[in-house]
Amino acid sequence: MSATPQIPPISQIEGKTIIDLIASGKRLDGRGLLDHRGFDIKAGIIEKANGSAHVSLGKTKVLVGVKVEIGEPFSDVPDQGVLTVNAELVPMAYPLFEPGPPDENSIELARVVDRGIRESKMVDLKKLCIIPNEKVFVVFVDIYVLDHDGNLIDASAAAAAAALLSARINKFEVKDGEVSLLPETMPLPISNIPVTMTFAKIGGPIVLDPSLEEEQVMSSRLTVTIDKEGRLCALQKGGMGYMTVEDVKECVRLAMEKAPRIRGLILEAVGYGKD
Amino acid sequence: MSATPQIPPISQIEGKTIIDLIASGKRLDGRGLLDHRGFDIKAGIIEKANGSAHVSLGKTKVLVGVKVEIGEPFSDVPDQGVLTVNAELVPMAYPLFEPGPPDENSIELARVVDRGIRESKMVDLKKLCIIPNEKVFVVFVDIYVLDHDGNLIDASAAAAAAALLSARINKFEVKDGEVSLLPETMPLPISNIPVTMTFAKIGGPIVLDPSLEEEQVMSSRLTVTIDKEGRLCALQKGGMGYMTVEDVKECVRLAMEKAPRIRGLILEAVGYGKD
Amino acid sequence: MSATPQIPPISQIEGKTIIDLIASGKRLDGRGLLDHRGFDIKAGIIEKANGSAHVSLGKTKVLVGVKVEIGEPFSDVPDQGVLTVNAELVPMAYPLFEPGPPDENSIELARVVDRGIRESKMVDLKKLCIIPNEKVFVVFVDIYVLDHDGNLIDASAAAAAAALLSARINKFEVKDGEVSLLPETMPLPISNIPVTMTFAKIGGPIVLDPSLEEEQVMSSRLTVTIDKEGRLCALQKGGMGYMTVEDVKECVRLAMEKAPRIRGLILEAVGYGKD
Amino acid sequence: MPQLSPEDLFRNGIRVDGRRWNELRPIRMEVGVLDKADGSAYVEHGKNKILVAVYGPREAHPKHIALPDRATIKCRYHMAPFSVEERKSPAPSRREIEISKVIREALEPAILSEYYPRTSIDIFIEVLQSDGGSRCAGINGASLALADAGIPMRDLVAACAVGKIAGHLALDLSDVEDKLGEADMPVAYMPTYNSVTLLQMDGVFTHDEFAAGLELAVENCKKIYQMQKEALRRQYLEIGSEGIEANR
Amino acid sequence: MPQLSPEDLFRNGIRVDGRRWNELRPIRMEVGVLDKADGSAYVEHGKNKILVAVYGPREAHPKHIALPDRATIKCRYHMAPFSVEERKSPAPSRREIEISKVIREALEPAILSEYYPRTSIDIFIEVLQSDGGSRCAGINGASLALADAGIPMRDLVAACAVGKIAGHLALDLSDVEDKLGEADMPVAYMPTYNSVTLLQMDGVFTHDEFAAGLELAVENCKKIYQMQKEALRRQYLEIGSEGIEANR
Amino acid sequence: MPQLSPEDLFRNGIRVDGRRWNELRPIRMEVGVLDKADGSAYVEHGKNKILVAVYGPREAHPKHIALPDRATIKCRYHMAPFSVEERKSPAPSRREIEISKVIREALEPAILSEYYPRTSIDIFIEVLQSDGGSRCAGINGASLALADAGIPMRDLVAACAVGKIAGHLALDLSDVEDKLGEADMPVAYMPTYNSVTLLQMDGVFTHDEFAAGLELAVENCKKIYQMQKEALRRQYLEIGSEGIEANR
Repeated sequence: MSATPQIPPISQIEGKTIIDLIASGKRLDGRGLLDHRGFDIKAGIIEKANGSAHVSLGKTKVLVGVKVEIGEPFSDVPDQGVLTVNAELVPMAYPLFEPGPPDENSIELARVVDRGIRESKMVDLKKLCIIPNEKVFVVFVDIYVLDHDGNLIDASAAAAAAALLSARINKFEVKDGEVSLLPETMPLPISNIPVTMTFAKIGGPIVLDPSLEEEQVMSSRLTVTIDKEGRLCALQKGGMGYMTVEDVKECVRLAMEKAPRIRGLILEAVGYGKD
Repeated sequence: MSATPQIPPISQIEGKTIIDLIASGKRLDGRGLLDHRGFDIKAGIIEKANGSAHVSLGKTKVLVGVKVEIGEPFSDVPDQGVLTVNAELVPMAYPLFEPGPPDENSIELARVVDRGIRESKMVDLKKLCIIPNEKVFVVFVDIYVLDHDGNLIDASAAAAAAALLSARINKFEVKDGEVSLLPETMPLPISNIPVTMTFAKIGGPIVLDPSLEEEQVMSSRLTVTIDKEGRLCALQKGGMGYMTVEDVKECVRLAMEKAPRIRGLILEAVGYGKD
Repeated sequence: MSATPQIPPISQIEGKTIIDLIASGKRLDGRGLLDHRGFDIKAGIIEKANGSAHVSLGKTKVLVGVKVEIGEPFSDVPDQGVLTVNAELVPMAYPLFEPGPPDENSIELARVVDRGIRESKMVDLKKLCIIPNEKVFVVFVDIYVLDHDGNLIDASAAAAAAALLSARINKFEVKDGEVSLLPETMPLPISNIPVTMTFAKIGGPIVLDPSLEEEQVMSSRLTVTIDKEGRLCALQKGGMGYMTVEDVKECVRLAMEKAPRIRGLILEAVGYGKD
Repeated sequence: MPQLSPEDLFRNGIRVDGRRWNELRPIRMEVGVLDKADGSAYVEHGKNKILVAVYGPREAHPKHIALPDRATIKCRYHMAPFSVEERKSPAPSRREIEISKVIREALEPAILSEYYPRTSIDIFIEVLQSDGGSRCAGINGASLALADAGIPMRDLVAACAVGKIAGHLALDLSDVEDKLGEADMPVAYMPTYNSVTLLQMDGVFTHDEFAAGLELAVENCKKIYQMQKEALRRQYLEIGSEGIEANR
Repeated sequence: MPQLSPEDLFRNGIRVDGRRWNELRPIRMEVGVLDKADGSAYVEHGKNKILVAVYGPREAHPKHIALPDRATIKCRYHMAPFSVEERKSPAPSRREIEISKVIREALEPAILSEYYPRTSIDIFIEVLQSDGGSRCAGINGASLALADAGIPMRDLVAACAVGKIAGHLALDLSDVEDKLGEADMPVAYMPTYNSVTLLQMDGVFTHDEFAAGLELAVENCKKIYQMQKEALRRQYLEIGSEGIEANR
Repeated sequence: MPQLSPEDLFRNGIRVDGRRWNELRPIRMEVGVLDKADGSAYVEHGKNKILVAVYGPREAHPKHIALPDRATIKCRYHMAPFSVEERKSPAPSRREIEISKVIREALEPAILSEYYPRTSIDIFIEVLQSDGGSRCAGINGASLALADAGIPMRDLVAACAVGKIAGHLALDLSDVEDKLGEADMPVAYMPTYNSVTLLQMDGVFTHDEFAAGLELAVENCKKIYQMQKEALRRQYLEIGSEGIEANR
């Protein structure tokens, strides 16, 4: 059952400083209100995974591994592969994270990243069908948060996209209903690249890519996912406060404007298209 | 592991009042010692379930939904359908109920209701076999307690009986080992209707259908289930005290005497027999 | 997650007595430093199990039951039976044991016993294959600790060995891919008998078979398993302190020296070889 | 069951259940329906049947969740096993856990939780039957149950969803429409603040579809808000109702 | 295994194990069998092999279960994985959870728990081998283990079951009899109070069968009660035994 | 994948990855790699990639684990789902639970936990990629992370394993070697005390193999110890480093 979180200790003075600075259009780390922190994306670092990527977003660090196995389709879509996104907020990453089964925060994180991938049709699940009703590729996207300095959603979404873009699976043959994997590999069937951006309302203004300190004083956040055609494909409001209708519209407009640059960073990191 | 429950707060004065009243043959709500509170039974209120019923017993409210799916038989009875009863004491119903997996109270509730249905052979499980060893109908009876004002067993048992009586399942065809469901429906194969009555020992006397306050001062309770031939088909003593051998005999005698009226109420509510 | 245990209450005075005694080559119960407590092994006491044994080691009591069922092999060893060892530290055995899923202590106990059986190849798993890839015998070894007075590992390992030696399974026939069990029984295919000995470092000296009080003051323990050829087949250091390299070598040497006597006790208890 | 295509859902501007694109399903609200709860409400929204109970402010349990400066809001959105086509296991699904969180966050801004430090206000939403839009209906019921429990609030929260079917914007999707539709966007709204307290979306919206959809959702949240007030008025007619009415 | 029919269980008045309809299986009771527990007992009842340990009165754990005016009684009925035909998973089943509760409620009336407020008295029943009637045998052992732990009691609780096989009333069903029989009714009884502390039943009994069955159960509980006292006497012969003997 | 035999792993004294019998895999150690943790380290050991974070001394949580006379050491060895060939479920396996315990016990003797009574020192080992020997690599990283957190220590703990392949003793088995090999013995060692803090073994060793293997392990633990000190020196070059260097 969901409960109001214990807000971790941030001094009132520090909180007021952040809010006052933002009211005057500035941020503690010198960024403009609508700037991302530095985005560093490295793909292909876990050799045992089919795909992987490590993203640093400022001091936030997320590792995503993609494993592809052969399994059964869901009975309502027997001709499609399966995609599943899971997130772990391992206790290494933050003093208040605890070991144990996923809590509401890791579940929300996984589901928001999942929606961006699924609704943009990033992975063409139909092409992951091997034998309808029987065997399909199952794609596991595992988000592993290593260092939490705010805005886990955007770092995780970018890492998931880069990991999927970098993933390679074995080619296969089906003979007499038996699947055999071939030594050659191929990329996953990718048909879109979603970009996810999170805005926070702190006092009156809206800021992009909130840091941990900013998350501790924000009243609410809005996550916006934009597909490569510039359309909206996922939204998620979070936090204990509200946004005005105008705030919401502005966030969506800004996300549409800024998505191509981030998509470019991801594509560059994975060297996609060279295949 | 079972532990003596924390008895919820009832003032000593109120407790004494209840006990004294009962000693003089009266009850707080004006009932006679062997009267039920008002029984209101409504069947068929959850359209998405195969069967359903809502029972109010005084201020106690229970909803039972019946879902019927196709599944596998148990290996020791390969030619019988499966019946499973589950109860949830959702936290909505009472300040001390907590979310989480079933505790000993909800498990006991489900198992006592289950025994009444199973031992009376209410549902003819043999007729729920589709293909022996392979496919049978699985009947899920889910008890949902919405408002707890005492005697959950009798309210749940009546709701379960009404829900099963009201349930309809699809007719089916088997061709070449394949099952296909037809659009027409039929009732479940019903061959008995158990009636469950719970007595509480409060001070010396026995009362029928204890309210919540009465449960808080009772020394023990006895639940008696009677089938339509007037035979005993389940017993369950509960509570931290004892009953004399004479108490037990008297409860069984009373239950046999009073069962037909309650069975009539259930049948009337579901309009059974009009089919 | 593993945490430094709460050491159960042993008075400082008692602890010092134990340590001082051992420093002078003596023990509270009069044993020599390298003596076992009395070992009492009784096999075949649970008729419903395929094999069973009860071991008393001083006041420590362990019961092991072996059940053999037909199941599926692991996909990486499709022509071998399955062996699985599980341990329960039931709350009956010790004031600080709690009901619930296995904790790190019961998991370690089970895994150390498992390693001794598995690495010595006590049970010839290849001979437990019925139909490769499909059906094999699955051997469940369940360790049940009834009274905890120290050195659960050695008592459990001896009981597991005796239970496996005493176990009988049905002979079987395979016809047209169908398995049928015959009324005659046969022993499990046994090809070795591991013996497990645990040493504790208390102050400077090493003692064999620590009692509960000794475990409460030991700095570390070393468990050594020896197969019937006198070779080492499992080691496990435990406890919050260390052992010198010389301590370790001495324990291994001693275990090799003393293993045959314990193996003799086990064989005698089960009357192995008379079959 | 015959397979429907998205186009079947919207023929000549009329939807399968006879509604136009901008019509809500029938809504019924009842307040104070349970005995033990401090506040309760029952909402039927199309075929959704949802019961909400509120307990509190009461002692926070377990104690460590208590907050020094405000009440802890606890929220559970839970589906009965028989509420959906295929029986649902009683254990909370990932979907239910996420929805419990976003509903809590949709209600937090409306509750004057600073009035009751160190206590807990517990909201239990039980979906007895689900037919698309149950989180919105749950929020509508929860606002009523909170008011019924006498919890002081800044405003009532009203919620509804807007989606897209076969390329058309459509208000308040039912389950079959949601499954075959291209997008769904639930919105919770506090009229007094012209503010959004829940916003989720999946599917694909162009910028213009989004903007029009948001307007449509807000407009209909306002209608639902009037129904909520009406439901409270019916319940409290005789008592006179100040607290909540102060926000009109 | 050849299939038995119910009729095979009762031929010429003799049951498969040679007993008559009103005979108990052989019973063996031993007190004080464990070192660490405060009290313990071992019971063999037919092929049932049951070990019971009692700890307490001791500090209640976790603390919030402590009661201001009496000891909290905790009870766990648990089956070893190897105790039944098909290996049982160690996790507690719904059956074990229910039986733990009814056994606790069967023992509560006998324990003078008001002597030890804020403490806990913990009863652990381990079924090492099960063969029908294990809850009754567990109660018989638990009474002995409580007495062995020095817990003051109003009376010992004795228990046995009565069932019906092929239309005949039969005492103390074994597992095979229970599975093929038509009814089973376990009864726990305190002779000094002529009172029933556990009563369950499943199957079908006419009124007369029930009445006769209850008499038969009570009569045999009294026999078991004598065996319990005998077992305690053997254990405490040298010490002299007042407390428990006061109830004779 | 072509099936390897044990003999393939050791041809002409050379192992599949080109090493000789007594060679370690390449090892890389980095200290202070995380922002939020009080101390951290990253270790690559062959294809093992392991991240370790240390928090503490901090308030023990939950409180009842606090000890009156020393810090509670908590340790979690955990594998990422993508760290192994077949995706691992995130729930802790029995293997991970056992390894968490033996790693904690390998580190306890080195930590001066008596300096911080009633607190907790928490060690989180995350295996991002596993290739045989991850518990040893985890211990090596944990020692560094503890030092990086400024936890006072008696010594650094260094660890490596010795195994047997096709009858030959072999240092530091990789995953494929471990699976086809005949024995594996991980050893953790504190050079200053010439003492073993972790010792496990499975497989079969004669007495002489064991004795030679233990020597080989100790010798290579000493080499790893030098690498650990070098890694700390690189990190703290500018600051000067007393505490940990006192042990040289």
